[in-house]
Amino acid sequence: MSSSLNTTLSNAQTEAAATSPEGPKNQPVRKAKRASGVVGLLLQNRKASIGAFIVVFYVLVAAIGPYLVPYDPTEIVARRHMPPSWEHWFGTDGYGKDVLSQTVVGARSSLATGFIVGAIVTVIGILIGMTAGYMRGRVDDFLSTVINIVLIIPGLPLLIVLAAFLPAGFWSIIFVLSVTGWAWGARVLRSQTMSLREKDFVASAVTVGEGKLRIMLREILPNMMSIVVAGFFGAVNYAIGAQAGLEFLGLGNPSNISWGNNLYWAQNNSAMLVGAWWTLIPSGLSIALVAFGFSMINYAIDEVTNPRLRSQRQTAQILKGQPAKVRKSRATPVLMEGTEG
Amino acid sequence: MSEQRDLVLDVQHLTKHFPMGGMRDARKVHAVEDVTFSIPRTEIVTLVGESGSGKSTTARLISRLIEPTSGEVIYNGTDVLKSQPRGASLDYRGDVQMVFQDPFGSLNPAHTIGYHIERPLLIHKKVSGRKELRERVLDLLNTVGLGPAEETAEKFPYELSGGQRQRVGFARALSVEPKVILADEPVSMLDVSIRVGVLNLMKRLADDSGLSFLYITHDIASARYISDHTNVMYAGRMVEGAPSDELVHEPAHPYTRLLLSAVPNPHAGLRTQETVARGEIPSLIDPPPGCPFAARCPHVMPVCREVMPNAVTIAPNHWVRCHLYGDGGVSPLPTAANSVG
Amino acid sequence: MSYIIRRAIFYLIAAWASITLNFFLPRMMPGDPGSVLLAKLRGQGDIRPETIEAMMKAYGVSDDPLIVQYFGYMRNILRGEFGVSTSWFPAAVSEVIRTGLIWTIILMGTALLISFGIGSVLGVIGAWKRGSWMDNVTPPVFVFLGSLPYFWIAPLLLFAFAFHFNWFPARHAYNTDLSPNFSWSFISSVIGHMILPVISIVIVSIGGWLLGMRNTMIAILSEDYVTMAEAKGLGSRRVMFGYGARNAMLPTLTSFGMSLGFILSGSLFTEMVFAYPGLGYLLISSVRNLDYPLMQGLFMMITFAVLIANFIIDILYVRLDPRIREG
Amino acid sequence: MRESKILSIVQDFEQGKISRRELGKRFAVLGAGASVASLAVATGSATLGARLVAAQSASEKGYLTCNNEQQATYIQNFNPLGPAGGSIRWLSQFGIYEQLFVWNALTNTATPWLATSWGFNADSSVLTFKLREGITWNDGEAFNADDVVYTWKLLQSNDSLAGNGGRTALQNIDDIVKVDDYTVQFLFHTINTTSVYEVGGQVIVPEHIWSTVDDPVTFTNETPVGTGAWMLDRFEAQIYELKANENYWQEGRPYIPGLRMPAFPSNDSIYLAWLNGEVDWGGNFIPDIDNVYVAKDPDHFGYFFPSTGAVVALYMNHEVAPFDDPNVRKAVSMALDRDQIVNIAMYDYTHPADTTGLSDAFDSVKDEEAKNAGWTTRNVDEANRLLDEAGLTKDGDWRVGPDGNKMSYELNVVSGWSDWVQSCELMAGHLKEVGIEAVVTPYDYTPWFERLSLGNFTMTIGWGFQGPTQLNHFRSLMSERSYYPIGDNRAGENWIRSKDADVDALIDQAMAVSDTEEQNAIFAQMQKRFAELAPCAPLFPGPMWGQFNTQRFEGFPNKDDQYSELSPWQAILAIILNTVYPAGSQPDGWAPAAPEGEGNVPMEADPYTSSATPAA
Repeated sequence: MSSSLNTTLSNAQTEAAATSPEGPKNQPVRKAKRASGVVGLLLQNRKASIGAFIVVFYVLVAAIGPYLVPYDPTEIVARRHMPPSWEHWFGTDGYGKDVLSQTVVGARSSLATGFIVGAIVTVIGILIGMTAGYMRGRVDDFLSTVINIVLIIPGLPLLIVLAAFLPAGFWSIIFVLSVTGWAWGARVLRSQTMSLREKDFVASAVTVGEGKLRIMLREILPNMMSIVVAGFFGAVNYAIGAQAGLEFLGLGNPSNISWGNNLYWAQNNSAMLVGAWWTLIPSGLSIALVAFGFSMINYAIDEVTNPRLRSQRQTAQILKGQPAKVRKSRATPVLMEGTEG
Repeated sequence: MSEQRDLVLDVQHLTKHFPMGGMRDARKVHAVEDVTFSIPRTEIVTLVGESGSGKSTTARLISRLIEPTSGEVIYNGTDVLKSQPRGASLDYRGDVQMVFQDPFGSLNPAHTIGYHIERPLLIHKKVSGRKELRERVLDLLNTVGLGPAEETAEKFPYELSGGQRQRVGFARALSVEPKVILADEPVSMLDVSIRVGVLNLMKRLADDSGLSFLYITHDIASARYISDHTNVMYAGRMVEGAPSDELVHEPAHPYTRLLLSAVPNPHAGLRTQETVARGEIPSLIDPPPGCPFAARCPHVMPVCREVMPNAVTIAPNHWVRCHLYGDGGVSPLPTAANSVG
Repeated sequence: MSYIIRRAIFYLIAAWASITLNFFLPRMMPGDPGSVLLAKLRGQGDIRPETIEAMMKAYGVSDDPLIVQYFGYMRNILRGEFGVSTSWFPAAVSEVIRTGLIWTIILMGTALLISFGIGSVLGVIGAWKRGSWMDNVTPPVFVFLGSLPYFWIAPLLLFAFAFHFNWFPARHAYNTDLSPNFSWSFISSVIGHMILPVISIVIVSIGGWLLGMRNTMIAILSEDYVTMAEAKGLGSRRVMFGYGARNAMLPTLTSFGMSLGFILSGSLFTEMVFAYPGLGYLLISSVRNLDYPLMQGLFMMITFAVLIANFIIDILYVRLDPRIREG
Repeated sequence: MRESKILSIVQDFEQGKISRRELGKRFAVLGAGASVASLAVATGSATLGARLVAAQSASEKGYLTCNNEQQATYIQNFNPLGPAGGSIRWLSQFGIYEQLFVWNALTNTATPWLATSWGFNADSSVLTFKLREGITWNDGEAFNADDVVYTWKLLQSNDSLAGNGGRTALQNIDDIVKVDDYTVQFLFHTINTTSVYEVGGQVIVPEHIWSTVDDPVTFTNETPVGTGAWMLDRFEAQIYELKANENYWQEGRPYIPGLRMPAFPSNDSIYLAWLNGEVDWGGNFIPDIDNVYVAKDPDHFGYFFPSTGAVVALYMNHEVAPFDDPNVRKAVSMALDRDQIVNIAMYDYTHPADTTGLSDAFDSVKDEEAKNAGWTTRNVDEANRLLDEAGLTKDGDWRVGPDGNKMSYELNVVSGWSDWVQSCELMAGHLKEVGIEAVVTPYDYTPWFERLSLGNFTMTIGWGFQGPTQLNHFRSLMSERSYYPIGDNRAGENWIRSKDADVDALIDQAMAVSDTEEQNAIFAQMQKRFAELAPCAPLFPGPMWGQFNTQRFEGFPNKDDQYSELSPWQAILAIILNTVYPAGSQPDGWAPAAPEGEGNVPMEADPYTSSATPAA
């Protein structure tokens, strides 16, 4: 579902990298001075701001929320299925636990899963994708076959089958999601590495005697940061959604408080049939909002790093800041940076 | 090989065939075929030819960015291909440096100018301590005319103009105190107005620092301006070699004449080209026997399509590979002829 | 041609890898099929060892060394035999899969076509009218809809429209009082039962198609031949669809091919929520019943479908885009 | 426009104007988009139309809709003897095929069915069944002793046929012999009078059909021939229907023309069907049923959840210290707040268990002293006292176990079994109050069960073992007969590794007497032993789920007329389905189905055994 979205985003990025090698996308975020680059553009991008606002909000909720919630989310504090009230802002669930507390505490597990899986998947993707893209030859043949096989084997059934085999638990889910989720990033990074390694700056690093590892990590990787970051966000999104889905199916550890489990229990207690919508809305909407937040950031990254996708408004904003000339065309306001001279 | 000349680099029968890529595709691209020339110490030798003629590939073969199919690269009397079969040694990398054509692509957009120059210094242990490193970097930047060096070192490539970037390329190449610099069309992407500055820089370095240059260009006029000896390449092969002045004034090969006719000559006024190129540059994929220029040559004879002409010495240090000269098969080898006198 | 052959070799390797994975996965995990069956049988009460042995035999659990089992398994898969389902005993896995296959294909195929169609058209229009009101609003809206967890939004739709308003049937692929035939009442019943599930899928999947199409289209519209077409004074519809969309279809087709294969697995939540008798439901129930042969059979089916769909797309691609033949 | 084309094509086809092949072609011409295009336009009315038609045809046929299996599609398999774990259509057993007698757990009685009377001889070595005369298979063949003997021989010679309980009795049985056309004797090599329930409960298949079957294990028996009230009417992947057997041997019964079994693949789908009033009878766990279901139509919607199911308990491994100490087990049991568990996890559908560990099915035969031992009532102080006494003193919040470590144990549960998971969560809270940490650890069913069988656990929630008599309960939880050491995975019942010589002696006695009174007196002894040793901490007797909807049919057992449980998956469904009648048309002299017969009486075997010849 949301993975198709990531797919298109990543596609666009790969393409952008191929078509505009000298574009601003190759300028990574490194120093404050450069904030006027990608980050600056992102800050000015309304979509990115909305996305970042949502994500930061939930990260804060996950980080400090559990210390502020009024009740222990595992404690039975009232009658079952009480509608929202002053005592229980989000009402109580089918056992009489406080839904607000569950939602807030649930953010922690859901986001933690997302970020951990995102990090693992990104690291695996970087290692395998870059190795394949840089080494070429047999190593690449082997690795890219593996990547493509993992990509083509349907993930969801594999996810469910794997989750069914493993003991239910937080780390099992992390493992399953990491195993099934790394290939997209690896594929995108592989093709990106392949195009970057043809760049003269790589050749020039070779001629001054840089080692392979250092070339990969210090010369090539920094130039793919926007893709890495977008891939990371995509993976976080995938993990949060997939974890919730698996838990909803009862394949997680139901004692763990997370959004997926909240929905699992709501479903188990027939929340819909008794009209207890308040047990369904907070967790479901939270998953949706976080996913929306990350998607919007990625959408904006895509827009910012791929000049073709920039909207007129943003282009105008850039123009206000610095002298540049714009070729007027229907589809693509191309910004030519006047740096020659 | 003439003993009286001190050759830094001697290239013998260098050949590079690229496979076509398909698993079952046995065809090969003959990018460089039997290229032989040498560079005397402190001299500038030019390889001139159209794009696709194999001159950049030749430079990359010498710098060992790619490995040749066959041939010898003799550096200071040793065939480095044999003595370092698993890639160039750090010493060779330090002695043979390369400056790239594209000033935008050859600097890593992720790193500062300072970083670009620091790395070779550190890799080749040319400095001890942070302070000396800093001094050397600034020194080098000043050497190539990139003052104020303090400021430049902190800048990112995108903050420099093309000419400035190319100077960074030279500064980096110089940093390791090389013996030879392979300059691959260092000025072709620069504005005409700043080309001379870079060419003068090269000339000055050759004169003052005892450096040798392989200057690669498609611009025969700049070859004459800067270099002592010029070799002409066409379709992967060398077709003529002569002292630069002589080559311009008395071109022997029809292709060389074609190249010269394309150069605007202020003294000749407006005149129609007498030698009109017909046909296309031949495919380098499994090329047919005979002279590669046969298809375009105004003086083509039946033998040209059947037999590859041998190199014939027509004047001291001036040889040509054409059926119009000599009696074919008895000409001396170009190596002997090519030693610039 | 060599391109096709290379792809074919890749798909063969992928097929082999998934068969192998499918074989070893359950045998590497804590509950191998044999002990699962044993637990299942023991859970039913006091059963004598000879009974258990006989039942294991009936269910096709073998004691042979793994490698022997592996080659036997390969042989069977190539013959299209996936063994006997333990939860549907004595039905063969292939027989069980047959009951669900057609419904999944109908349901998910329809949903895919519709969301692909609508999403692509919206993407084309959005790209054509860059910066317009519509282009600014549709992507975020559909990205948001796409962010909704499917297993969450689908039951809400079901509850609202099938139960509360009672507009649509709540389960099954057709009215149970009808028998499958080519009568209008049956076909309309099938269609009626499809609407709600299809809508639910379309809602969440349209965004991906829209963005993909929009991005590709924007890239295409900046190509010189499009400018040329405009300069020639061709009508904007003609340029938009004849030049822009037509060329933008090509990359989108690849994603379409991928999705085509994923139809079978994507149906999982849909079928569970809407009680639709397809493969997705079978997969869930096989997991819940620990019916390993069925689980493996379904996984194989789905994987092969994905591989075949992609191979077909590869072949089509070569026909449509001659550049690729050079490889 | 397309749908009108479709319509006309379909009409052509229906009127025989075009062949099926032509039909396919014409559809192809319309293109794949046809269904999509017509979807938007046609459905609004079409669905409603189809629904009306559906409602009509269901009411025209007057069939009762019931639900038992959770399936998306059905496979046509009516083999009632098939292997355990297979997929057999519900109603094959008990509906289409019948038993010798029907055990009614609620009334603790055996209703004569295919047999009129039965009983053991004096030394309990021969069990004789007298069969009812005048019964025919629904293909017209007469039912007699040959069928019974054949069925049992079939089970005896096919290890993988599960039957429905009969296999267990076969462990004690030497031979099955036909004495005359309506008398069958079971000759026991091991005395076990409780086997009578397993023998009586086994459904009987016709010899004249099954003797022609190649492999009874994989036989799918698509057109079943049984003695029961129901015959196959229609079979589709999504639904099957049974019609009443017009020549059923219980005259006048059944009162309803047929049954429909639509496939309900998920809890939600069945819930919605209940709320819509589409289902007449079923047994589902519905959370908060008074509000969710009954409140929607209090006049017609009802349920009946007698607490006669096996008792769910907290099990502690007796071979893991300190749970080898009965006092520690009692303390754990006393720490639990069963009222809360029953209220939260079970919606008050049941009540806390007593100290016999037996369900309400045995209420009439419970020993007063045994059932009031008190350790299933919450008493934190006493629990703490017992734990202190056992030397498990507190270090801070937590007690220290005999190994010197904090008392912290996994509390195993099957993942996805939400009522159990919830119970465990609550128990963890209760145990925390007495200084014992229980970490709720869900496992998938297989690994969970594997751990139990191997004895690789400390605490787990689990089901109890119940049968027609109390024997199963004690045999599973207190007897060396079911004991296997830790690491031996044959411990399918006695997970806790418990054994008591006293109980084993009592079991021997109980298995040797066939008089119910006598037997119950012996069981009372065992109950006392259970109350003394507390082998586990019983939580609550399992409710037997059952809901009804009296809009169309009446006569279901309910709180006011408790003639049986309401659960549809037991043998008593034969009673219920022969008792319910269309709403508003109660038959004259209506009463729950109860075929005549003497039931369990002592039967002297000698006159017959001598003349008995083994059946083929």
